Formats: sequence, structure tokens, C-alpha cells
Amino acid sequence: MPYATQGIITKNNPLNHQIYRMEIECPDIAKEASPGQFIQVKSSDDGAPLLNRPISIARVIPGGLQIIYAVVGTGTRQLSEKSAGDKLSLIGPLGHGFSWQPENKKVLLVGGGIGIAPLHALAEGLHGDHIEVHTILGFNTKEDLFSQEQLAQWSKKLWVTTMDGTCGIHGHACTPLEGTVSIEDYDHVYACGPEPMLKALAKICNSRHIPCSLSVEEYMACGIGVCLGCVQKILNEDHEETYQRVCVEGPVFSSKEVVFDD
Amino acid sequence: MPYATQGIITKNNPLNHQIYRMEIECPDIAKEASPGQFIQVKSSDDGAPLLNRPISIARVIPGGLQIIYAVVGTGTRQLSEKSAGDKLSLIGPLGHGFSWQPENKKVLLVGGGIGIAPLHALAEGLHGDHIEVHTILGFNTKEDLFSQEQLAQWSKKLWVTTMDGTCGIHGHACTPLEGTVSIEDYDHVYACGPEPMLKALAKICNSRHIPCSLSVEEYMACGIGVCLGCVQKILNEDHEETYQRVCVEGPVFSSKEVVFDD
Amino acid sequence: MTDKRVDLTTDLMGLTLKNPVMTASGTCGSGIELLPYMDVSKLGAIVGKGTTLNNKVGNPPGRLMQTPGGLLNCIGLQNQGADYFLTEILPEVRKVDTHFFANISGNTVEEYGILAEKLDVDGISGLEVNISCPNVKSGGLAFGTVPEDARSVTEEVKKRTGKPVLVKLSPNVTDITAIAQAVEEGGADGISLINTLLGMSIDIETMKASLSNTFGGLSGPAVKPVGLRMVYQVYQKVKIPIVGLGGIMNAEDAIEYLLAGATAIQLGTANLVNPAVGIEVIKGIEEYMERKNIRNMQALVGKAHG
Amino acid sequence: MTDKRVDLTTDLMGLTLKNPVMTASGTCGSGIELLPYMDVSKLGAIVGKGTTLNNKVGNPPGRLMQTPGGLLNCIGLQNQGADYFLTEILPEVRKVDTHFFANISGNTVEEYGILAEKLDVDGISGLEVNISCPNVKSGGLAFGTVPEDARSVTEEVKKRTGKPVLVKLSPNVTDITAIAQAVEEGGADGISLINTLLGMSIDIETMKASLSNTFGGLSGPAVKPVGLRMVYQVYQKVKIPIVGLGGIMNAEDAIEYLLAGATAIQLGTANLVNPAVGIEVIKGIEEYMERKNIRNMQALVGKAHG
Ligand SMILES: Cc1cc2nc3c(=O)[nH]c(=O)nc-3n(C[C@H](O)[C@H](O)[C@H](O)COP(=O)(O)OP(=O)(O)OC[C@H]3O[C@@H](n4cnc5c(N)ncnc54)[C@H](O)[C@@H]3O)c2cc1C
Ligand SMILES: Cc1cc2nc3c(=O)[nH]c(=O)nc-3n(C[C@H](O)[C@H](O)[C@H](O)COP(=O)(O)OP(=O)(O)OC[C@H]3O[C@@H](n4cnc5c(N)ncnc54)[C@H](O)[C@@H]3O)c2cc1C
Ligand SMILES: Cc1cc2nc3c(=O)[nH]c(=O)nc-3n(C[C@H](O)[C@H](O)[C@H](O)COP(=O)(O)O)c2cc1C
Ligand SMILES: Cc1cc2nc3c(=O)[nH]c(=O)nc-3n(C[C@H](O)[C@H](O)[C@H](O)COP(=O)(O)O)c2cc1C
Ligand code: FES
Ligand code: FES
Repeated sequence: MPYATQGIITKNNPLNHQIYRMEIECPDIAKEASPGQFIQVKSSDDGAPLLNRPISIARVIPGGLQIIYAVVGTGTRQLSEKSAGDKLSLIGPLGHGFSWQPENKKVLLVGGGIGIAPLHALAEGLHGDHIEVHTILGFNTKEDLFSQEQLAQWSKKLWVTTMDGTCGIHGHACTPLEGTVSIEDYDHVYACGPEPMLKALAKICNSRHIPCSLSVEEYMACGIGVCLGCVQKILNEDHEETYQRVCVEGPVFSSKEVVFDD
Repeated sequence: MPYATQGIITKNNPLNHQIYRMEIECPDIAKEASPGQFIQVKSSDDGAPLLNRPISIARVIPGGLQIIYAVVGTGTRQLSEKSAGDKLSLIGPLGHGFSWQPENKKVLLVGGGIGIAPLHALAEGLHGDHIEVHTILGFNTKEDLFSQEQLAQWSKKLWVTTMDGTCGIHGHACTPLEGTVSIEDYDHVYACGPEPMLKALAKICNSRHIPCSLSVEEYMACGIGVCLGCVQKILNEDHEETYQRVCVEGPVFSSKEVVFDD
Repeated sequence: MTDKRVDLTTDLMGLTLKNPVMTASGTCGSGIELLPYMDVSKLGAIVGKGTTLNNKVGNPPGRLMQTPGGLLNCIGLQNQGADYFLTEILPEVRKVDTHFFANISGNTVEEYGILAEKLDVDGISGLEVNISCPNVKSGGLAFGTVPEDARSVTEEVKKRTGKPVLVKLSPNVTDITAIAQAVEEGGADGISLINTLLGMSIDIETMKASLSNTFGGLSGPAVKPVGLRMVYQVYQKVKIPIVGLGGIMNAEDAIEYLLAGATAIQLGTANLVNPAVGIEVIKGIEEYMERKNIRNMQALVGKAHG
Repeated sequence: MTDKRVDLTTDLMGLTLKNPVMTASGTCGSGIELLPYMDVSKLGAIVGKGTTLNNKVGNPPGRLMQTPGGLLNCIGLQNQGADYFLTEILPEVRKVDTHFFANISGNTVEEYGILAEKLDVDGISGLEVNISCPNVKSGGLAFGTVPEDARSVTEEVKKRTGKPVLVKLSPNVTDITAIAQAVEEGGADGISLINTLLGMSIDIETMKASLSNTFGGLSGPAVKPVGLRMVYQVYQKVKIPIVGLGGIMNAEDAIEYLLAGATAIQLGTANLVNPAVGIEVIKGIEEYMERKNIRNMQALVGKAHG
């Protein structure tokens, strides 16, 4: 069950020039949270921005949560200006997150940019269940790197890609699948990142019949399912195209359900 | 000439449960500022509140200004949350402030509540010009007191009033004029405070033909004279009632000009 | 309520509401969705999401865009139709002990009538008729912008239901009082206003409209001054009760609407920001009335008219 | 300009503006008042405060109220009349090297005509006709809300001036394109939109309207979605240029309006918050065009229509 509650910030530090990691004490949410879910965060009490910001649960920590966010606009800038001890209005945990079969042996995680955030809890959970985790992290350039060491803890193998080749493999997060990494080795693929990345990955996995879970993003207002604003086009069981709510039925969908627009 | 500039906060401390004093480094404004003028302060860059907040120049200090403000709403709360080192967008100095004749011997200052703020620079200036300053400060209750020691520095005599009698004379800022203080002793009376106080004082001074300067308040948008929003009803030289801008022709007007509504 | 110092009980078109605080259509699901966040039965009433005769898939993504103090949406009335509502949703709604209004939208006058009849069932306290939908006959202008059309829809609905009928007006008109008077004449039991202001936003990177439908409805605090003005104007022209909404985010905003002449108020966008806001607003109104020594709602409603 | 990578020069009704950035009537005095804060001659044009035939004292205090993202005002067109403007203010205005538009308001069609004729003098580049004033003949509805009235005012003004005429429309109408087409037919050289939305605010302590005039005009970022939508709609219906305004606070907002179809834009409430905003917006538009590799204004205007 989700809660609307007030958390207390216990840490808030930059990981690089644009990315911050915040720890929030919020026992109610923490005890129910699972990988791939998100919270709605109120970045300002003064009404600007008006809406809460949806942010993935990066990790569940004792009595609280870790979130990782990129400063891209007013709301995330306001978050970056907060300090330990400040209160923060939160709603969560929200949405339908990642799940895995205990019998899976080896899975691949693919994260692009800030989409890497929710992979932390996932990798940690899989690792705890003794599933072998391999991870690809895609960035634009060397300076954008974050969390690669943290994710390496839970990953047997980890590749970094950069668009400009300044670090790791030259290319985007799916480039390693063209040679270095063999997709057939995995029981399941999990991914979060920009739409073109998800689309490319879905195509690869669907064609090889590898189960693949995608965490998609959509502009949100409520985050709790009442406004119907955050829909994703989904091919349902009856092979009809419907709009489903990313905040309730998602953010994690099967790559076979998600209909990408051209 | 006024400037639109960025100041740097050097101090920001509470004087009591509701009143703060801030010091701002802003040499351009400071070098032109005179008692009774004000500045427009941008309390948030995020658009809420939308408008700048008009705040009196309490004192001019080397290279900067002192302001004293009461936390009454969003904007002033935001100001109270700022720290030394923070930048602050300012416009000023604005308006037509207090003036005095060097030949004056003894003047009375009357301040009610946060209206005490602009009396600091005035008292300091008069004192510097060897004019004897007497001061009445009106508060609601003992806990609301601020600046009485500071103003005592420049005042030969100083009376405090409280509405509930918890400190000083029991009554409002004009109560001392009913006995303790003889208005006829003064060459000029200066006042800033709530409208009923100004109105009562104007009546007393006008009837005894004591020159009296009132600093009035009106809701402002621009503060620089372009919107015509902040008007005060004024009896002009031709004995016509007109609306004059508090931000340009005021905030200080003669008690003979100001037309109070009933 | 009896030993409380103030009584928030509100009579709305013959229905007794616990208090004047309702939730607005499209912003609270069917009320059920808010249960994790508050005791929904404490609300005066819930207005369900817009229901149409048949299933509607709604507009493609790009349905929302934040603006300063506001929210643009073009959901496109996504819903599974009246029959689904009756069989799947209404039974759940019935479990919540408060009034429920069904919000209906049609493409034609007849459709409004059919919907009204279908929904004339137990568990629904009343109807809210949304006349902001494009009207095919009036060349795409909404029913809510042409007094005669607004009147026809109202008459048709009233003919086919025994329940109290609120007609919800669009603010995108030159003279809101003309529309209000038309629906009053058409037999409306009450008026809800306002629906959203028509607006748009452009993404300067893609150089295209931000919303998939180009235009969307603007809601939230940005529109409060417009909604409040319309409630104030309409209060002077009609005798039926007004349900005021548009940008109410807290008790102070709600009180403004009550003073302007609203018998009850609805919270829309506010629910999206704080799903427990309803309870806070009820408490805030109560505290205000205690402080101002106003004992009951009738003494508050319309007081700004002096 | 010649060696710059982008050219902001804007042709507006035959006038050559240095750039598309103007200041809006009632928010910049006569431009002179902004001189301490920026080089006013760098602006594309200035629109002076509303001028009437005779001196107007305006409304009593209680002329302003802040709302979320917006500002309500009921200044009441305080000004000293056209003659005072011509003798006392215009000589000062002439010293600033940019275009100046006089903004005029009348109580009757005839008054608009007389004003137009009086102001047909050197130093005034063009007129902006404000038709949001209550029209005595149409029972208090503004000229700007009735297409025929809007057209008559336009025709009368055009008859009595040789200067280019912008007609400034009120957004408080059901169909803005009908009004726009009426003034185009009436001979308007261009259209400014939007003026303010009619709104109100109530002081819950005094239980009375916050503004002395009860209602006021809402401006600022809150109204931007509405202004932008109207510019977009009107662009598809008229051939004359549009000057877009309503809630433009920065270059991004200005660019949205240009993409929606505005040939030039005006800054209103923004000046009240930052009196140097004009220069910042010019710079921001220039940088955007450089980044997007758009060389001149014609290539930007209306681009959102695809
Ligand atoms: C389920 C979900 C999980 C997310 N998890 C994370 C995360 O862990 N870390 C992280 O940094 N970001 C995450 N995001 C994205 C994050 O919500 C946006 O970056 C943030 O809301 C931008 O707010 P802003 O005020 O700083 O920027 P704005 O100035 O509002 O906008 C900047 C950009 O963010 C997009 N955006 C703005 N508001 C929203 C909104 N309400 N919903 C979605 N996108 C929006 C805008 O389209 C724009 O492109 C997530 C989004 C979703 C939907
Ligand atoms: C010339 C002048 C000098 C002033 N000097 C001081 C000073 O030295 N110290 C001080 O504490 N206060 C001063 N004030 C008052 C101060 O401007 C307001 O208290 C402040 O703007 C309130 O802002 P807020 O956002 O905190 O409150 P809000 O929530 O906006 O409003 C709280 C109260 O303040 C009033 N108010 C709000 N905005 C304005 C505005 N733009 N102009 C005037 N009143 C407003 C409202 O009517 C309301 O009663 C002065 C006002 C003027 C006009
Ligand atoms: C996401 C969303 C969906 C809405 N759906 C409906 C609807 O289905 N039927 C309706 O009459 N109004 C609908 N509205 C309008 C609201 O009920 C309300 O009239 C409007 O938002 C103004 O109130 P607010 O400012 O409090 O949100 C919707 C509004 C929003 C924001
Ligand atoms: C204080 C104030 C005074 C105004 N006076 C006039 C006026 O005299 N004539 C006019 O046509 N518009 C007037 N307006 C409207 C503005 O010119 C502009 O159309 C409106 O404010 C919307 O733009 P904005 O949101 O950028 O402010 C005034 C607006 C404000 C805020
Ligand atoms: S954000 Fe409102 S339904 Fe998903
Ligand atoms: S506040 Fe704008 S003229 Fe004074």
C-alpha cells in the first residue's frame, strides 16, 4: 500500500556534475518498496513547480530510500539545494516494478543515463537471490559516469559505453550486443533508459525470444492512477492496442507489450 | 539613479519570533540610498511568488544595506530561509524618502510594528546632523519588541508602547501623545506604521500645525512607477484629489497631502 | 456534528452533504483510488471520471504539460463506457459512504439522454453533465458555449433521470451568465463551474505542440481568479446552487469560492498534488468558521456580495 | 547586424523593428521609466500606457493582487489624457531611438476616431487600439467581445489615421478567431493578443473582493497557455501579422509565441518583475536561433504549424 508521508533527508550529495544521490528516512515507504517502483517527490511547497516529481527508488536502505536524480529543471534543482535534516513530502511506493523468477540463472541489465537509477535495487535483489547479473551502462561521455562502481558490486560483468568513446566501449548501451555480449546467454533482460535505447533492445530481445522487462517513462501528474495522463500504448492480451498508466500498470512492462511509435 | 542588481547576503538573523534583519552587500544601491527609500527584493527565482517584495532600507552600511522584515507570507518566509553568501536580485534605491531641515532642533519619530524599520536610517541621519531625536515605538506585546536598543542610540528619549501593557506604556503608538509626550515640542514629526496610526497622528499634527511626514504602504507590483498599481489618494497643490504612486512620489508624503479613507 | 461549534452540513439540490468539499471529475478516479491516502467517506461527495456511452481510448501520450501554476491536459475522456462503469466500478463505489456523482459526456443531445437514463440507478446520488465536449451539430463548438445547446442538453437529461442534475459549464465563453441562465431554464438543479480553460504549450526544441491534441484544458491555481469571477457573476444571476471549482488548492481558496457564492466546492488538480487534500480542506474550513464565529454553511455562502 | 549569424530584424506592418521584442501597454510607462535599467532603444518597439481622450483618475487603491503565477489589476486606465500626452510625454519619448506605439481606449466609436486623429503625429510609429473597454452601446460588454463592434472601431480608427494600426483583442470571448477576422475585415494592419483575462480574488479576512473594482485583469505566466492558444488559432485564420503576448517571462516563452505564429511579441508583467527583461529576451532569442541555425525571423514565425 502506498503512503503519503513526510520523509527526512539524511544525505544529499553530487555523484558528478549533474547527478545527485539523496537518502531519505521514510520507514513506511521503505518497508513496502520493491525494485523498479518509484516515489512522487514534492520539490517545493511554494507551488512552483506545481506537480510532484516522479523519481525511481534506486535502493531501499534501512528505514529509508536512496534516490539518484539528474538536475534537469526547476524541480530537480530544488531537490539538489536541500540539505540533511530537511523534510520532504513523498508518496510511495508507486507502480509495478521489476520481478524475476528464482530459477533464472543469468540476467542482463541495461541502463542508459539516469535510467541507471532503478537498476541498483534490481541488481542488489537479483544478486541476493544468487542470480548472476551482467550489466551494461550507457553514457554520453566520460564525465557523465556514475554508479559504475556501485553496480559492479552486484554484477559479475559490467560494461560501460560512451557515445563519444571517451570511456569503455564506443557507442550506445546496445552497441555491446553487436559483438562483446551475446544476448542468447541470458534468461531475462531488464532495461531502463531513453526511448530509442528501449526500442532497440525490445527489437533484439523480441526477435530472439528473450524475456525482456522495460521500465518506461512518461510525463506524470498524479503518479497514483487518477488522472490518466501518463499512458503508454500497450498491446494487451487480446492483441488490442490500449493505453495503460505508466504509474500503475507500469513503469515496468514486458517488451512484448510495449508499442513504440515510429 | 536606481539599479537592478544582484546583492550578496552577508548576514540574516532573527531579531525576535517574527522579525529578521538582513545585511546585503550591494555597493551601487548603497551609495545612492537615503532614509525612507526602499528596495524591491526578489525572494524566489522560481516564480512563486511572482512579484518582488518591497522592503524599506533600514540602514545604509558600508558597501551595503540593512533591511528588517517581518515574516508574514511566502516571500518573507523565503527571505528568512536564505543564508550568508546567497545572491539576491534587488532593484533600488526606490521612492521619495524622508527629508529634514538642518535648522530643525527637535523631532519626533513614531513607529508602529514593522514600520519601525525605515526609522533607523532616519534617526541615524538626524542624529548625525545634530538634531535631537525622540522616538515612540509601538508594539502589540512584549515579545514583539525589536530595535528599541538600536534606536535608543540615536534618540535622546525613547518610549515603548504595547497594546496589552506587557511592556512600556499601555496603548498604541499615539497614546503617549495624550500625556507623556507633548507634540508641540517638536519641529517635525516622522512616522511609519499601520494606517490607523498614521491617520490618528496626521489628525493631531495637522490640527496643531506641526509638519509631519508619513511613510505609507500600498500593495506594489513594479516598484518603479510603470504599473500605476500602488497609488495613494493625495490632495495636490490645486486642492484636487489625485492618485499618486507610493513607489515614486512616495512612500513618504506630508500628512497634509494624504487623504485617508473613512 | 451536534456538539461541534460549527456545522459544515451542506444541502445541495436536496442532497445532504457532510460538508461542502467534493472531488472533481477526472482527478480522483472513482474515489476508490484515494482510499490509501484518506478516509474518502469524510468527503461531501465524489464526482467520478467522465463517462461516455461507449469505450473511449483517449488521446495518444503527450496528455499532460505543466505550466506556471497550472496543468494542461488532453486526456480525451479515456474511459470504458457506461456499461463497464455500472458493472465493474459502481459496486466498489457503493462501499464508500458518501455521495457519488456520475460525470457524463455525449457527442449528441440524444447520447446525453441515454447516459442519464442508464445511470439512473442506486448508488449514484446525482449526475454532473459535462457540456464542454465538442458538439458536432454546432460545428465543433462545445455544447457549453452556445446557450440554446446547453439548454437542450439539460432538458434532455432532466427528462430521463429522477436524480438531481448539476450542469458543468465551460469557462471559454464571452458571457458565462448567459449559459448559466440557459441551463437554469432548462431545468438544471445546480451548476458546476468551471471546467478547464482552453490552452496550449509548445516545445521549443521539437517546435511542436507539447500535447498530442495540440490544445488542452488548463487547470490549477493559475485559473482560480477566472473561476472565482465566474462563480461570483453567476451567483448574481441564477437561483440554483453553484458548485465552485478551478484552482482550489487549500482551505483558503475554498473559502474564497464559498464567499463568492458557491454552495459546495470541488478539488481537482489539488488531488493530483496531494491525494489527502480533501481532508485538509474540510479541516481548514472548519477552523476558519470557528475563528470567524460562523456557525453554518448558509451564513458563509455568498457573503462577499455584501 | 550584417556580420551577425542571425538577423532579428522584423517587418511589422511595413515598419522595420530591430527585433521582435516589444513592451506591453501599461507595464512600461512610456518606455522612459525603464531607462535606468536597460538601453530601451535596443527594443523592437515600445507600446505606451493606455491613453484616453480626457484625463482619467483611475480606480481607488486596491488595484493589484498577486495570484499563483499571475497578477490581477484594475488600474482603470489612469492617465492624463491625449493632449497632456502629446505636449508633456511625447517629446521625451522621441528621444529614444525605437518605434513607439500609442495605445488608445475610448468609450465610443467616435472617441476612438478622435484619438486616432489627434495621435497621427511624428514620433508615433503606429497605434494599438485597446478594445477591451466596456462599450456603453453594447450594454457594458467590451467592444472586443462583439465582432461587429470590433470591426466598427477598427474602421473608424483606420479612417482617421495614416499610421499602421494594431487592434488589441480581449481573450474573454468564446471564439477569438471571429473577432480577429472582424478586425481584419475592418482594415486592421495587425492584431495584438491577448489583453488580460477577467478575474477576481477575495480577501477571506474582510470577506470582500481584494480589488476596489471587484473584477480585474489577470496577466502573467498563469495566462500564457491561453494567449498562446489564441495566437495559434488566429494565425490559421487571418493574413495580417499577430503580435503575441500574455505571460511571456523569458526568451523561451517568447519563442513559443513566435513558433505559434506571432510576428512580434510583447512583454507585460515581466517588466514589473525585471525591468531589464527586454534585453535578456532579445539575447535569448538570438542564442536560440544560432543554436537552431535559423537565420531570420521569417523562418521562425509560425513554425509550430508544421
Ligand atoms: C516513473 C519515473 C521514474 C523516474 N525516475 C527518475 C530518477 O530516478 N531519476 C531522475 O533523475 N529522473 C527520473 N525521472 C524523470 C524525472 O521525473 C524528471 O526528470 C523530473 O520530473 C524533471 O523535473 P524538473 O522540474 O527538474 O524539470 P522540468 O523543467 O519540469 O522538465 C525537464 C524535463 O523533464 C521532463 N519532466 C518534467 N516533469 C515531468 C514529470 N512530472 N514526469 C516525467 N517527466 C517530466 C520534461 O518533459 C522535461 O523534458 C523519472 C520519471 C518517471 C516517469
Ligand atoms: C514601500 C514599502 C516598504 C515596506 N517595507 C517593509 C519592511 O521594511 N519590512 C517588512 O517586513 N515589510 C515591509 N513592507 C511590507 C512588505 O512588502 C510585505 O509584508 C511583503 O511584501 C509580504 O510578502 P509575503 O510574500 O511574505 O506575504 P504575502 O503572503 O504576499 O502577503 C502577506 C501580506 O502582505 C501584503 N503584501 C503582499 N505583497 C505585497 C506587496 N507587493 N506590496 C505590499 N504589500 C504586500 C499582503 O496584502 C498581505 O497582507 C513594505 C511595503 C512597502 C509598500
Ligand atoms: C487530468 C484531468 C482530467 C479531467 N477530466 C474531466 C472529466 O472527465 N470531466 C469533467 O467534467 N472535467 C474533467 N476535468 C476538469 C476538472 O474536473 C476541473 O473542472 C478542472 O480541472 C478545474 O478544476 P481544478 O483547477 O481544481 O483542477 C479534468 C481535469 C484534469 C486536470
Ligand atoms: C498593470 C497593468 C496595466 C495595464 N494597462 C493596459 C493598458 O493601459 N492598455 C492595454 O491595452 N493593456 C494594458 N494591460 C494589459 C497588458 O498590456 C497585457 O496585454 C497583459 O498584461 C498580458 O500580458 P502579460 O501577461 O505579459 O502581462 C495592462 C496590464 C497590467 C498588468
Ligand atoms: S500520472 Fe496520473 S494516472 Fe499516471
Ligand atoms: S508599484 Fe508599480 S507604479 Fe508603484
